[in-house]
Amino acid sequence: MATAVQTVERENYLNSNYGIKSWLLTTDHKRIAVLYLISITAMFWLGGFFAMMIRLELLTPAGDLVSSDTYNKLFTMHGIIMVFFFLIPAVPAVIGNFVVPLMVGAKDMAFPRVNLLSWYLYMAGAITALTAMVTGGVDTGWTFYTPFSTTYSNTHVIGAAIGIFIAGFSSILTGLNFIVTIHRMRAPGLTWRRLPLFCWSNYAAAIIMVLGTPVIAITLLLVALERAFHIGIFDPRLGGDPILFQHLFWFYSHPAVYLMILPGMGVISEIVACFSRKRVFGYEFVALASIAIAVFGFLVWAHHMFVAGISVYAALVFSLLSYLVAIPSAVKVFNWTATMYKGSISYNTPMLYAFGFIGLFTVGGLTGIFLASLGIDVHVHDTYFVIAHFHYVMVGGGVMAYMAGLHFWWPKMTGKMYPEAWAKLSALLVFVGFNTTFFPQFILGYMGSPRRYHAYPPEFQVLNVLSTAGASILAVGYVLPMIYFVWSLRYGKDAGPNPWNATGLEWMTSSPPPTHNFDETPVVTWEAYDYEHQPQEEITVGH
Amino acid sequence: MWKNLPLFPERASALAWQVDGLYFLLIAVSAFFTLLIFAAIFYFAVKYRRSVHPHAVQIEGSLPLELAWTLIPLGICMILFAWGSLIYFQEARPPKDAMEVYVVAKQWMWKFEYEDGQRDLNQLHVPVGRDVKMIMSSQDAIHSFFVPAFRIKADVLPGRFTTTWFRPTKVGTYHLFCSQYCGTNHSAMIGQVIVMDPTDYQAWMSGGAGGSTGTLAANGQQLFQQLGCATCHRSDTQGRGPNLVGLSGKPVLLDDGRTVIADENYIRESILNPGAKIVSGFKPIMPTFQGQVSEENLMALVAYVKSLAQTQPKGEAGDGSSAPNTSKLQ
Amino acid sequence: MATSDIGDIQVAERALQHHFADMEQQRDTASFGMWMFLLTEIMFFGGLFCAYLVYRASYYHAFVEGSQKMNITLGATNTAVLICSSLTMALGVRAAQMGKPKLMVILLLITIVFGFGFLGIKAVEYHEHWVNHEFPGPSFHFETGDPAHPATDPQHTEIYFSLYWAMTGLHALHMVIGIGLVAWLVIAGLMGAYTPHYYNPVENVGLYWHFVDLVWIYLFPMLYLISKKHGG
Amino acid sequence: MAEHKETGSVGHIAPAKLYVAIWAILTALTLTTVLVSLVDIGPMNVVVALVIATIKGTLVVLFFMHLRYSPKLTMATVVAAMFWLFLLLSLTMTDYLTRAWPTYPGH
Repeated sequence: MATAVQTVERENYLNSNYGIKSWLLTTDHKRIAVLYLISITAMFWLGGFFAMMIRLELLTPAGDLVSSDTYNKLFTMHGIIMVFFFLIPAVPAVIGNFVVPLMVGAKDMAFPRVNLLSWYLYMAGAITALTAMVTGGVDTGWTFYTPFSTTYSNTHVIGAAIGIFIAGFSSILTGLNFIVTIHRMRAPGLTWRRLPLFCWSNYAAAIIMVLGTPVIAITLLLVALERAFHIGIFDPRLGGDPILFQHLFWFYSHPAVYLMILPGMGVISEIVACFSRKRVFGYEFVALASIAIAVFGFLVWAHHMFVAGISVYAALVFSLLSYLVAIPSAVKVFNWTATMYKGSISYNTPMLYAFGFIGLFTVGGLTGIFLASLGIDVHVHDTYFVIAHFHYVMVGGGVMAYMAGLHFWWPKMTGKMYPEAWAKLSALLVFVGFNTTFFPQFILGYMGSPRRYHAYPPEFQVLNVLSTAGASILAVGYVLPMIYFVWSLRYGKDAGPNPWNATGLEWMTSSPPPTHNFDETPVVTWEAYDYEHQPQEEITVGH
Repeated sequence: MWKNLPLFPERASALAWQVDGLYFLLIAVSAFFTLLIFAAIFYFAVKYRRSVHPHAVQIEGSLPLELAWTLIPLGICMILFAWGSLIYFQEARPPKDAMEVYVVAKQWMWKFEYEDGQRDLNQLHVPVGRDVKMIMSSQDAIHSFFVPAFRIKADVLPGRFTTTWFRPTKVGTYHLFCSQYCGTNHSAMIGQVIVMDPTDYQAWMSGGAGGSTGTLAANGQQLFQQLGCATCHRSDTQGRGPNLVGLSGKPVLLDDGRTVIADENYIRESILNPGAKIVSGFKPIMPTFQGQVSEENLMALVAYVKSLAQTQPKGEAGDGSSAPNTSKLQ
Repeated sequence: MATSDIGDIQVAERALQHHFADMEQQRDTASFGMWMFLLTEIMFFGGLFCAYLVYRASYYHAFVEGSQKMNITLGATNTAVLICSSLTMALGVRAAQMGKPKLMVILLLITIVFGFGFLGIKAVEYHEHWVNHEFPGPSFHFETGDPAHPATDPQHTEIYFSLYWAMTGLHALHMVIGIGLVAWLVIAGLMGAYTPHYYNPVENVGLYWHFVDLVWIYLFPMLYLISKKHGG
Repeated sequence: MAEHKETGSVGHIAPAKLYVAIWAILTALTLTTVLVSLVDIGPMNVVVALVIATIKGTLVVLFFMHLRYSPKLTMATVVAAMFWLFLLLSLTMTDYLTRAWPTYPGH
């Protein structure tokens, strides 16, 4: 299948139409994915810049690089941008948007105009939040805890809250579109049991988007109202309960971390199968584990509040439920590993990222068990232990998977191959840099170094220096792909429709795909990951 | 090098070893599974690399395996849950006879008030080996009382009391951090916990740094008179308000049929917001003291009402001056 | 499909978007999408319901006293108005299904009138509360109006009013949006956009309208009918 | 495409009489709930009010919103909404309702 190198440029979604208007008014899911790719990348660099500033400040124990107010704004903006404007939309809105309709054999998402509206809402939210940041910043932390955010902060909390509120609707509409698309737009013969796992995991993530996001939207709206009019819903001076805010906030924001990781898990399932030339081990269990994570994810939120003053009995219930959500994640990791057993494994860049993902996610997941444990959580809550755990899952997991997916589908999106050697180097740098940055933070956290500290006692310095050193390696690891991806657009080799010799409907159309995806609607008669019947061919490009 | 790179905070409380014990177990479990996964990936990736293993063997899955790696982790998790919860229960239940310290957190400092009227700023002095219960409240944003060497942490909330406790086991000076982000100088909201020999502690206590004007409960009693509380809350059954003697820690029947325990938070709420929970048989006539008593005065009042519990009718005279004479109430 | 004139089918074909196989798929998809959207709306109001439940459980007296300031007559009238509007909306959708565009337009116009009626009555209530300082914020002031029973817990009654304004305000905002959507249907209906083969927008706006009615069905007892007994 | 069979009846046309009957029931129930609220029957006031509201809501959803004639998927959506709302409310209340439960002092 990967043989025909096209000599005449075929009409595809990129060259079918030109001009800025053809992009800004497009309803083609592939073009919208590209719009998201550009805007999300910009947000990633901005959030990354704030992260570097934070790490530089923490080189020395004294707060000498920036003032404490600036530092507080830096970590707040890093959090808001990375969580709400990068991690949540990254895999679903870029890769999912591009690939899911192709995977289910549809011509487009169920609601193409709603899809475009999602992007505009995302941009409107981002611009609102950025305006708040540029005109003075926000210093509440991305968690907006009341009553600090409603009463004591003197910064642009309302602007940031409204920005997230708007972006929330982008997320809601994206999730809605995924659910309806996967239910209603599947090609004939593509039953649920034949559905690629990436679709399953996006479906699970969409459940969280649809059911969780409205709650944080109304919560942040209440924060904005409380701040503007002092209506007293969360302010204890007016009789309100600040813990209610935390309940409502984490009702969304805990499932949201599953929303960030689930689509990434789907990416890993695709890649592990493809580069092991095997059907995913225990397909049904991996698929159902996605749904289980999405559902159980809603039952555990108060483990963020064990020391917040909730009742002892509620803490017990939430601790127990928190352990349960670890199980489906473990099931996934074991199944990916088992998929490699007796496979035929090649070390292409996406697979290297997938190795990294499985390893780092394992560490991230297991340290989550520490935090679910009431006895340990009391000590490490709000310390660098939590920071390290969170970044292991979100950066070691989520961003690794995003990079893996980008490398895997880049040939499909652009029709071009990137330089494999550079890509492997960057994967290695990311892995090494990431561990050097965040592993020391586990130790820091257990030693008791609290998070969100602008200055810290000198005994924590060695580990902080190590962490900052790692962050600079990590930064190089992220800059490289940016360069060679752009380079590949012009100088990359043609990819052909199926450079990895992978299964899945998206590889059966040309690269880049035509605007209508498929010349005729495919009829599916085979199982997902049918590598047994896929012609065994050497991978012809990308060495 | 290692001197600058410690891996654990000091263990200076009775609880520290328990938390560390569970921590070690968790590390062992995590290390086992991490190594298992890493080793398996590495082994498969090398053994089944395409150049030596060009044809994959298709394996669909295995129900016994799926069950095994669902149920075994689940079992381990339940053990960890039980152990972690046992530790948490100890953390959540302060011993009855603990010495009490009242804490007011505000941006960005810690104020401590001891039972016998001493006051401290950002430094908490405690005797080694004694149970200490912290009764904490915030004047502004949420703060968090975190002593890594004791392995304890509890958020300090505005508008209500939260509590935590510890028993220091080692003389020394330890970090006290605010671990809940609270604004500009959050990272400067660091104090010290100074654990002293009991004799040193006595000396420090009687050395009487400024501000000691009688015990906390006695101050509270004074306020109780000044604010006119005593006119209604009499120690007989004739008062327009409930009799407070022996109240603290006991269940109270409310007019809507519910029963609440008269803990610090209940007493606090009844002062600031008397209409919220009305004792059965009384009328909602008490005015609110919201905005009229400072956080410190509130704590003195609470300490006083709590001290009334120790003077049961049979006259178990408490410890000297802190035991109020109930006849004064009339 | 029933027999219809050629024109209807042409309208329907123009309305078929390129990525759907047929009208049936398009209609099912649109309807499912609307239900999913309503699901998100339920969770959106859900955050407020949660706050209501927590504070009502904690500050029952305060909520009782607040609810006694509600004008039950106006509230009940408004409930009836909304139920009537739901009836005309349902009949309007039915008219669209049966291919009676004129009847549909008339019924939708009546729905709009009911919608404005609801907002008008709500405005009267809002005005009453505003004049009585029953609006949360610095100027909030609460008296039971009965010297024998002074307000026991005015601070938490303010929370009751915060939730009252937030919930009914958000509901009223949904009503305004709903009226706008129905007006859009009326215009499109006059231009002959809908036929028995293509009436997705009518159906979906109908769902939205009934949903807004549904929210009020719960808001009415929660805010107006807590207890008539003084002090609980 | 994949699930067309079950969705054939979205376009069901209900008789106008049914709608009017539902309207009459809803109006009657509104009147009932107001009248009941004027009588003090203790904690049952809340129960009655919520039961009536739920009956009214169910009627609206089943008939005005055509849920009765809708595919299973739509019903699943409604059930999911109810279930998640229940999760939000009940798990939050596990905290608030047990706050007052005593934690007896140790030792």
